[in-house]
Amino acid sequence: MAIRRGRGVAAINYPTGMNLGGDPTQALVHSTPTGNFMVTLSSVDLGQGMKQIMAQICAETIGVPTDRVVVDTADTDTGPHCMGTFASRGTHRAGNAVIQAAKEARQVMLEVAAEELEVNASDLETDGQGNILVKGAPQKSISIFDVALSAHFKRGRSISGRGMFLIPRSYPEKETGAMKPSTCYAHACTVAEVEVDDETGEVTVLTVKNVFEIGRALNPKMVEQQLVGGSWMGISHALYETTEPYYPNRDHGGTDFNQYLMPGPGDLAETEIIVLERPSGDGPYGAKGPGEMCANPQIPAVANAVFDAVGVRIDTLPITPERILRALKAQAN
Amino acid sequence: MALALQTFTTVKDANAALTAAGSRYLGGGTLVVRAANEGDISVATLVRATDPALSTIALSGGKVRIGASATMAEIALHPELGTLAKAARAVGGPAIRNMATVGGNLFAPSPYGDFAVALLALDATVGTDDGDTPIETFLAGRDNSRAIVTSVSFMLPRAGSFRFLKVSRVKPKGVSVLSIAIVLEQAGNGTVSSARIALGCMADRPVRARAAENALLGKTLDQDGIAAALAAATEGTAPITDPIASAWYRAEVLPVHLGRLLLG
Amino acid sequence: MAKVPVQFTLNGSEKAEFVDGGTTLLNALRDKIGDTSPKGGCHQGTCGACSVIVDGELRLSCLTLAETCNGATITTTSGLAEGGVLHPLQRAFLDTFASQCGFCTPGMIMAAKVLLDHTPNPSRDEVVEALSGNICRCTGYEPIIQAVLTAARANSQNAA
Amino acid sequence: MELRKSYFADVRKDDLHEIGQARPRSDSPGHVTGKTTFFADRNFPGMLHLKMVRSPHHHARIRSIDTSEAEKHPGVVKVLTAKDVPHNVYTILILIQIGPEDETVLADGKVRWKGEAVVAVLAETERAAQEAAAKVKVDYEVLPAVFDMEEALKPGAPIVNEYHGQNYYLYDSGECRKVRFGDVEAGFAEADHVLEQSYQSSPIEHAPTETTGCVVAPEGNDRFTCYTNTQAMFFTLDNTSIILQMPGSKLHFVGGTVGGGFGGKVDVIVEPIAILGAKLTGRPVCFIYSREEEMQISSPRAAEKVVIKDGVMKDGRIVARKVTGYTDAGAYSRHSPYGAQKGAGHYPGPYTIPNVWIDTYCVYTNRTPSSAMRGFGVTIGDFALEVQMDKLARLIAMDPLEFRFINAYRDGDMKAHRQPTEGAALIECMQEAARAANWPVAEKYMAMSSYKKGA
Repeated sequence: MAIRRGRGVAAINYPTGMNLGGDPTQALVHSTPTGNFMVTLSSVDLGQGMKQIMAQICAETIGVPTDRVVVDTADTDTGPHCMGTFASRGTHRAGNAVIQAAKEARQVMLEVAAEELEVNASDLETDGQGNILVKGAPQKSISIFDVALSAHFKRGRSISGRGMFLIPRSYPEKETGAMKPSTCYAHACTVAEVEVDDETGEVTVLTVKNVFEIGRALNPKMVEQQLVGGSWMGISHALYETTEPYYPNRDHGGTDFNQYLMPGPGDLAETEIIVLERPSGDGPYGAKGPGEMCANPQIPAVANAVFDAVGVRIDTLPITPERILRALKAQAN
Repeated sequence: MALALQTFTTVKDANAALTAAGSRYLGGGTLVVRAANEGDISVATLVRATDPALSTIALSGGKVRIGASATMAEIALHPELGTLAKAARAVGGPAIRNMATVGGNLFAPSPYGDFAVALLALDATVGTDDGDTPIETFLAGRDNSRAIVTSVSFMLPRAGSFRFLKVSRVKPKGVSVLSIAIVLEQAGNGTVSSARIALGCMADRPVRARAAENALLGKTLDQDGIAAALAAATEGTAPITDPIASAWYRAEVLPVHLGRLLLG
Repeated sequence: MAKVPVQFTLNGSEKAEFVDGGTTLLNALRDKIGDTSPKGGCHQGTCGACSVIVDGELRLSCLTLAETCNGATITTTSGLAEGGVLHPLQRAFLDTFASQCGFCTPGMIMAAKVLLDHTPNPSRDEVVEALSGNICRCTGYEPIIQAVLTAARANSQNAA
Repeated sequence: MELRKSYFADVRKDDLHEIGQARPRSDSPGHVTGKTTFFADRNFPGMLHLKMVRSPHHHARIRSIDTSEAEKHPGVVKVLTAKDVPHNVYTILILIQIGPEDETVLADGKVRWKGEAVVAVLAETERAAQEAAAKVKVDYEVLPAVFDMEEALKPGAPIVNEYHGQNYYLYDSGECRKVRFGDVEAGFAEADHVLEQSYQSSPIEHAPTETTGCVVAPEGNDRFTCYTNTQAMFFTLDNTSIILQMPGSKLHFVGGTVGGGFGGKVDVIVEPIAILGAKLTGRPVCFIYSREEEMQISSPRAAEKVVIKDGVMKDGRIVARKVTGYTDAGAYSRHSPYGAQKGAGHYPGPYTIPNVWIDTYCVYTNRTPSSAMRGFGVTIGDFALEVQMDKLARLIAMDPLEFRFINAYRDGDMKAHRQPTEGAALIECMQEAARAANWPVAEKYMAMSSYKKGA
């Protein structure tokens, strides 16, 4: 028996959004009487953490700590329209809508503060801790708590804002295919190292080194969640997953988690994640969509590593032990 | 017809209840409750027996008797059954092992039933109220078996004479590509004096690899000595095709894994 | 339809209900008793999201009939925090960002709790083995393994 | 994870307070205490369970459906067939004017894939619904089925979906979405080597731990609240409104907390029929996919076939790339016409190639209808492209990573679909990967930049 080692590389880019159908999302932001902020959406959190990220985006824009923002989603009676959570668009589209809504609310907040402090709103800034200060004279300040109370009970102002982010529909040109299918692009490069058992066709992914460029890591720990989980899913797609293991025979499709194969906790590759940030011009604080592309480069990187190890090309996914073994036997003949 | 559970203290009463149409014996629940959950409406009445003897593990004079309701976890943790721990731990994850019983494992269709593979290599005897049956006979007739299995009994193999391997795609808890259990005795000169090899997933239920067993007799456990056994490993098998692996793949890699287990 | 009584201790309180015959513990907990922390991810015993602790043992509540738990002591993830203070495992899951969608989390925490109850300082392999019956599709498992190891370290530091 | 701040520091201000901070997730305390409310954690008194009778055939004509025994079964409250659905033939992308309507909520006269919904049974208990479903009698005449995209595209192949009339989606550009850039044949003629290779993929299940489903409660004011794990609230609401011919004002969708989606919960499958059941019975209804349904009935990622023909020079420049992509939609469109054309916009990958020809087809077969999944329209293309890149590099005896540097797109480069490249960072990702993996790359490549002078 021989365990043979190989490594492979792959580099990819990934589009954000789905401009081929028109791509809108809206957000509403308002303050409560005591200066907390509600973000109202109909966007869906699938587990990637949209609620938390929208809170951080709103907090950054208004100039308050994140724990003073509450995100209310997704209820069609209260939340304005969102196209949906797919196409790596959630953070990008909803984030931009939240920024716009939060800016409008912030402006009202500063106007009320300006009235209270008897200065111009343009002379005010937030300290990020819940206070509004006069630029250059920070001793002259008012808390956002007091500003909100004033707005509600004294000045009769609604500290609120509306946000709408729409990427207009792009219609592909019939003959040339000229189109604008998406907005910004995220990037990745993965180097995978594998061992292949040349008697059984079994593949062990030893290491994956992933470099992702995602515009801006809005919350680095949450980005890490996505990227680590995505890298695992990419390896899973490369080596394990299929609903039709013997296609064109459609029998024997897995119907449970025993039969539908995915790497278990004992199959994990040593995973390294490196993140680069080239802020996108149109993303919220420069963010691009990292959620989908992070599961892509591992697939070809593993495929190329398998070839590097044993010299057979498996051009059909998934790269199962059976496909490798058949190819090795064909190669030997 | 709604689902119902009937509980009896004695196996005799439970056996009587099992004569009713739509009744199924409830062991650990990993097979029969799953079937009911998945919409198998042929399951109507679940029957169980709570006789404590069903859960007893007893050893005397080298002979082991395991009550059919003993779980994989109990076997894996039993201080005197250390040789079998690996086979017991091959079944499911921790929660499944706390539920899955020895009796149930005898009925688990391939690719399940890894512990039954071990029992087959151990040449166990399956006990019911009707008496004892050799495991190979029992497995062959299990589809028509109605009497509740009460126990399995076997001679505890000498340390080092029992070998077990489960091959799975997913680790540490995947369903079997195949499993192999071997009870093997060697003479003073190292040659094989007796061998029982049982295989999982090489048919719809555990089977013996008799040709390979015979080919090992009198041979030493080295590359040349086992060559004939490996060549004969798939003789008499009819491997299953399922989402885990095809029959072709199982047949291809059986000799590889058998060889590694024999030499390892 | 015939109803049968079930009675057990759940997270320290006595529970008694009538359920349909053959009702699983999972459905009894969720639909009758109102503890929705165990999740129904498969009802086949293949995902572990429904894991609960019955008399100190990890069990799949989807394959356990409620009637067979009469008199038992049952712990679920909703009962782990005491007086509003999170269990060290819950704390560790937060600190290591070990949840994404959160659907598998209660079951993972149950599996991890049983491990740490018996093996306070587990090796990585022991953690992997303990979690092996629980499926997570979001995290790639590593953060969950780290959460359990972190909780174990926190426990041993508290004990020291 | 490491953030490498040295890259692009000149175009990035790191002066933010909340952004860039690893704040704890607000939803995690709910997750770890089991208190997060997923849709199925809502339980209403008197809730009915919906079970679907499904086609056992890949392709068949329905001669008759007899639900009389099922209706009499104890515990059954309602049995629904196609005639009960106000607007039974629909397609979800009609909301963005991608038609025609081509799918039935409940099969009417024909089934086109194994597992297709035919009859819905609503009963007091899951068990009663399962038992009654077994009593529904459907008389089928089995028809020839086609499972292979190239077979389906051949003349004389069985027509999978009559609403299209042919086994491919008809774009305004014809049988496929096309991208034409430069002169690909001239590129092949000039190339030192031409390599044509074919790649394929299997359908993949999203396999979220929480299965697709919804719980519907009639509100007593002619409105219906639908607790759902859809990935797109108004998309589902608006499609439901069309299917049920019910004003959107009658519908209230609550969701946003989902146990994993990965693209698998963007089909509008469970909500319309469950709301219809609630409307016709006046009772709360739950319709939750079993794990088996999630694995084999819910839309998978499409199977794809990608044929790539490249012309490459000895010096490493790719001078022509022709890609033909086939997306297997299965029996119905769902999101696949979009995915196929998204692929057209993605090829030829992150490389600057002067001559490009792309055709992407959305093909109908009698396989399980496919739909979106993480990386929709791109993942399999990237697999094919990047394996092809490896083969090309080896063909000209060049290091695979250096070969990519030579062809990598940079700011200002024109893409095949005629958008100038902006914000490129492929080169920097490859440089950092080379460092991390100790992959030797010539200094001139390590000195490259995605920025272009004057760009």
